[in-house]
Amino acid sequence: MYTEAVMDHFYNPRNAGELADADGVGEAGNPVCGDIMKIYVKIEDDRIADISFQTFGCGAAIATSSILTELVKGKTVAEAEKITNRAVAEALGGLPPQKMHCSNLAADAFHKALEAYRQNRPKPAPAAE
Amino acid sequence: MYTEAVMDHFYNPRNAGELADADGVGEAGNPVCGDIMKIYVKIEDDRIADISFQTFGCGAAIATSSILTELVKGKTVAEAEKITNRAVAEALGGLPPQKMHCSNLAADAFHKALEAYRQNRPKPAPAAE
Amino acid sequence: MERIYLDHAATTPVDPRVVEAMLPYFTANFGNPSSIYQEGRAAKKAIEESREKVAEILGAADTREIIFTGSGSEADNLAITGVAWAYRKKGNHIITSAIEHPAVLETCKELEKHGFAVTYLPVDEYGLVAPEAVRDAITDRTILVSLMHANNEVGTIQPIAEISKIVRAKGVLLHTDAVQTAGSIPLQADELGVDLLSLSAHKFYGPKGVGVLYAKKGTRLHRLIHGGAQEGRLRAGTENVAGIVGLAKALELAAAGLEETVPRLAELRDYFINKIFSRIDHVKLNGHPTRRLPGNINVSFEFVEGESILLNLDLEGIAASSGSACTSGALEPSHVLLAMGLPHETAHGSVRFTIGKDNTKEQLDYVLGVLEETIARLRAISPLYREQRGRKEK
Amino acid sequence: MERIYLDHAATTPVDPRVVEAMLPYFTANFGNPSSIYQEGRAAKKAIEESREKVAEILGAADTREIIFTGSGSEADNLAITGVAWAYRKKGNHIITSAIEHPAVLETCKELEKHGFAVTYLPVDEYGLVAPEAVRDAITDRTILVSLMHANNEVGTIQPIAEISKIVRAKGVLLHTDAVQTAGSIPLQADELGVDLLSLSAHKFYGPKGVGVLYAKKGTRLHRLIHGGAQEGRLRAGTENVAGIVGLAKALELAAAGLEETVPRLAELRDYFINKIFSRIDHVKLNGHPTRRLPGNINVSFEFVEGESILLNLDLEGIAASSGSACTSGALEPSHVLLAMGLPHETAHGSVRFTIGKDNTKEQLDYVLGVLEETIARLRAISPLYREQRGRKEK
Ligand SMILES: Cc1ncc(COP(=O)(O)O)c(C=O)c1O
Ligand SMILES: Cc1ncc(COP(=O)(O)O)c(C=O)c1O
Repeated sequence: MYTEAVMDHFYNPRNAGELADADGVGEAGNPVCGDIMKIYVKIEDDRIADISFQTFGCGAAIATSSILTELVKGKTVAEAEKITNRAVAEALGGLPPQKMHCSNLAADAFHKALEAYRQNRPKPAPAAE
Repeated sequence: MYTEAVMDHFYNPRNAGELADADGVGEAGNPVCGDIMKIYVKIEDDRIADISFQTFGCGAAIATSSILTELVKGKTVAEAEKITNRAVAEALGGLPPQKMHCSNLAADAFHKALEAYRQNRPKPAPAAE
Repeated sequence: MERIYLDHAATTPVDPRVVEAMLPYFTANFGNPSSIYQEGRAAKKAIEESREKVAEILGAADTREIIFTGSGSEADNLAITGVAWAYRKKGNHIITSAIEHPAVLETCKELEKHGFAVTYLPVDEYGLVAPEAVRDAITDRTILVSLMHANNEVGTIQPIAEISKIVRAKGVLLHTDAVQTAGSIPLQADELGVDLLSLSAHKFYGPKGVGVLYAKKGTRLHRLIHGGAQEGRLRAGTENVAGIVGLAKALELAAAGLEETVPRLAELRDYFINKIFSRIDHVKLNGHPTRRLPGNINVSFEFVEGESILLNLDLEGIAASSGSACTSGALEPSHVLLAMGLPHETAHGSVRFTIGKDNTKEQLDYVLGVLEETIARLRAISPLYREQRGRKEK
Repeated sequence: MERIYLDHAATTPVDPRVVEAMLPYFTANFGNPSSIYQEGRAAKKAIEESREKVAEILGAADTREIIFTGSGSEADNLAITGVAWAYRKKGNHIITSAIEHPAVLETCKELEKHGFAVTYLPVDEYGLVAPEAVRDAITDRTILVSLMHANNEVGTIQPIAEISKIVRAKGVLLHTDAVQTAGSIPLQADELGVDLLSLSAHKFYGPKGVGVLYAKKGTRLHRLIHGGAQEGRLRAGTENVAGIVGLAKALELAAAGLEETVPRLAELRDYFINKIFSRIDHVKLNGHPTRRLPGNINVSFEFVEGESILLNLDLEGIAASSGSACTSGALEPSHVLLAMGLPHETAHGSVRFTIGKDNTKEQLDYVLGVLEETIARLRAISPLYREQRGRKEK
């Protein structure tokens, strides 16, 4: 059913937990559907300095959250932002078809976390002319 | 499916064949249904002195014909006449339900043979008063 | 690592004695039961002896009341569609419940497309149908009530005998899906007062792909699979002789063992439930506390999702099942749990353990340890649990 | 006494290699294919590998075109009812032939009760359907043509590929009941040009109670057995895993052996037919002289009835079958023989011998001897033979 990569990330999730001093938090899914993903980001020098996740959901949901954190950690925001749910699934060697929609929301949560970060941070001073 | 008695009479039919000098011949069934029985009787002193059968039909048809000849042979006509298809089936230890109707016609053929005998024989002189 | 199988409601291994009984019918006694020669008669005899066994165990009055089918689902379909079409002139109304197996529910949905009206009775929080609700639902167009004997997910046993009195008083036929009870608890069609009853061999250590519909004498049935004259013209197709022999043998073994297995499994079940509650917080028992199948444990672990629990258990050598949508590829979690009033998120976190005759207390103790760790691990990464922790702690 | 089995069209013994392949799925690998844990995944894998094998052998383009059923009859029912309801809006007309298996004929009769119109095409004296007759029967309401690939009684092989061209040109679906050809002669769904094709494992040394419906991608089907989502939602019920594995293994073995068995059986068949004709008078060969299944011999012995021949053969250790009414408990003799124009009495005297892969020439020689004696014995007590003897003697 699941690839080895999925099982590895499910069983040994990377970067799980809360991030106390997160610059942005994003959430996707809802408990009615059985999947909620929360992504915490810490941004330094326009890079994903730290990232973590919390997930309520099936094995695929946990694995996609976990691998997403690995995929974007250390990248520039601009680069990291390009990540899609499809890319996450591919990084895991694929997901069962019925899991592609409901459980593959980590990139959505991540994008929301970046959005929250932008909302939160003090507007940069206008550059001197 | 069939009792041992049926199989015995099927495999070793008694009194099979034509009776050259029969006093009566009776036939029941028809080839469309797959069963024809022909009974030949020879009557002496109001008794079934000899009897034989010819049968086109299934195992049950052959067995009922065969046992009928045994059941009535030697009996008085009055006694033999009482035989029914049911009695024939019982003498064989029973027949499968679907065989009770179509293949159990030996008594009918026998009754017809007796009828033919009565038609054939010269009317007895009326008793003196 | 030795696997621990705790999903006996899903299926069971075939008992070696059952395999033994089946084997000759693949090779030495392979005849077609419709054939009149020796090989055929031997096969026919095997089927008829199996039918007698099953009839006797189920308390049938006549062997012709036993119809062998290709599965429990087919038996359910045959019962419901069969009665529906046979009694179409009498009425077009069928009553069932919201927690039936899909084999019943989907069959009813199909009949709705053909002009039948179906009432889906609700259940209470324990999964019980109220006998009065059955009474109130019956109209003069009602031809059939179909209610399962015990539910496959939560194990709740319905008061079928009580419901039977109501249904029969109104001259309506009663079908019960006894797929979960056959071989698990005593089961007598006459005592239950049902006209039709379905069962499936693979739930009681028999082979997959063979079931039975009991149909009381006088119950008219329209067949589902048309063709040859097999099974009293009620189910066409060359009989699965080995499967039928296996079903009868398995039912015989199960029936003989009931006196011993029922109390033993119930004790293991209660032990397991109590231990879960004492070791893990935020747990809910689904189903009825006492009117439940001896081997059934169904619990919801809040803040975690069922499939992830199962995956984790599987990695530790344990097989169990869940009412989570994710385990079935469905969009919604278990229709049974939702009908019992569980919120979606709690339904998603349900896990079902069903104990079988070969499970031991030692196995359950091992499972409890793994389960405790699993729930803790998954809650540690759950965003829902964190939020709750402050509010209510054990 | 060693038995000589010559009724392979009725059923076949399961090949020991097939039993071997099935055994693990009763015990060690007993999981429910719908379960997500290891035991379930192993069972699922076994089914999907079987599906791949079957798809490849039948020339299917996609494994999803293979639907496992509980028998050949169920496959026929699913094909015909499934298409009928799925295409009800397009039309209500179905074309079939007078010599189909009851699984097809009775299903069509059932649909007639539900507003479908069915044309039963006649056959010629050899059992062949005329392609032009199919063309002429098609109307703009026609949704399905169902014609068997080879007849189970007389072995006549229909020109399905030729008929396919006509049917497809009209945009109508084509189903073929290939229960008698699967495993007996080369069979490629794509070459035949059919949209649906049924087969049954027990006709080619596989287990009873499992069949296949091939349904070409794009063919809409309404399911027959409702419930769970098994078999692509087209056939509910826990899969008969062992049976499915057995079916695939048996089909694989059969396909691998065809090159050798087809000519060998055809030679034995022709030898047997020729010997019958040279040793027994008043005999008629039923079916086509050349377009017939390699193992099929169907002859009518005039003036005697089939069941009595079979009983006699059985007593001498030989298993064969007959189109006589008496062998099936029916009132009429074989509908196939009557449709081919045989008089009732000739149909009653028909005997079918179907040779299998393990039969030998020595066995056939023994059978010929017994047959000659049997016919002589039964004719000696037949009132019909006596009448004829004077007229025509050999
Ligand atoms: C041509 C044909 N179609 C269908 C069937 C039905 O197959 P099954 O007996 O597996 O249901 C048979 C054999 O019985 C057959 O010979
Ligand atoms: C209550 C109930 N009914 C019907 C069925 C269907 O039985 P089968 O899978 O043999 O078709 C099952 C099990 O799958 C069940 O648990």
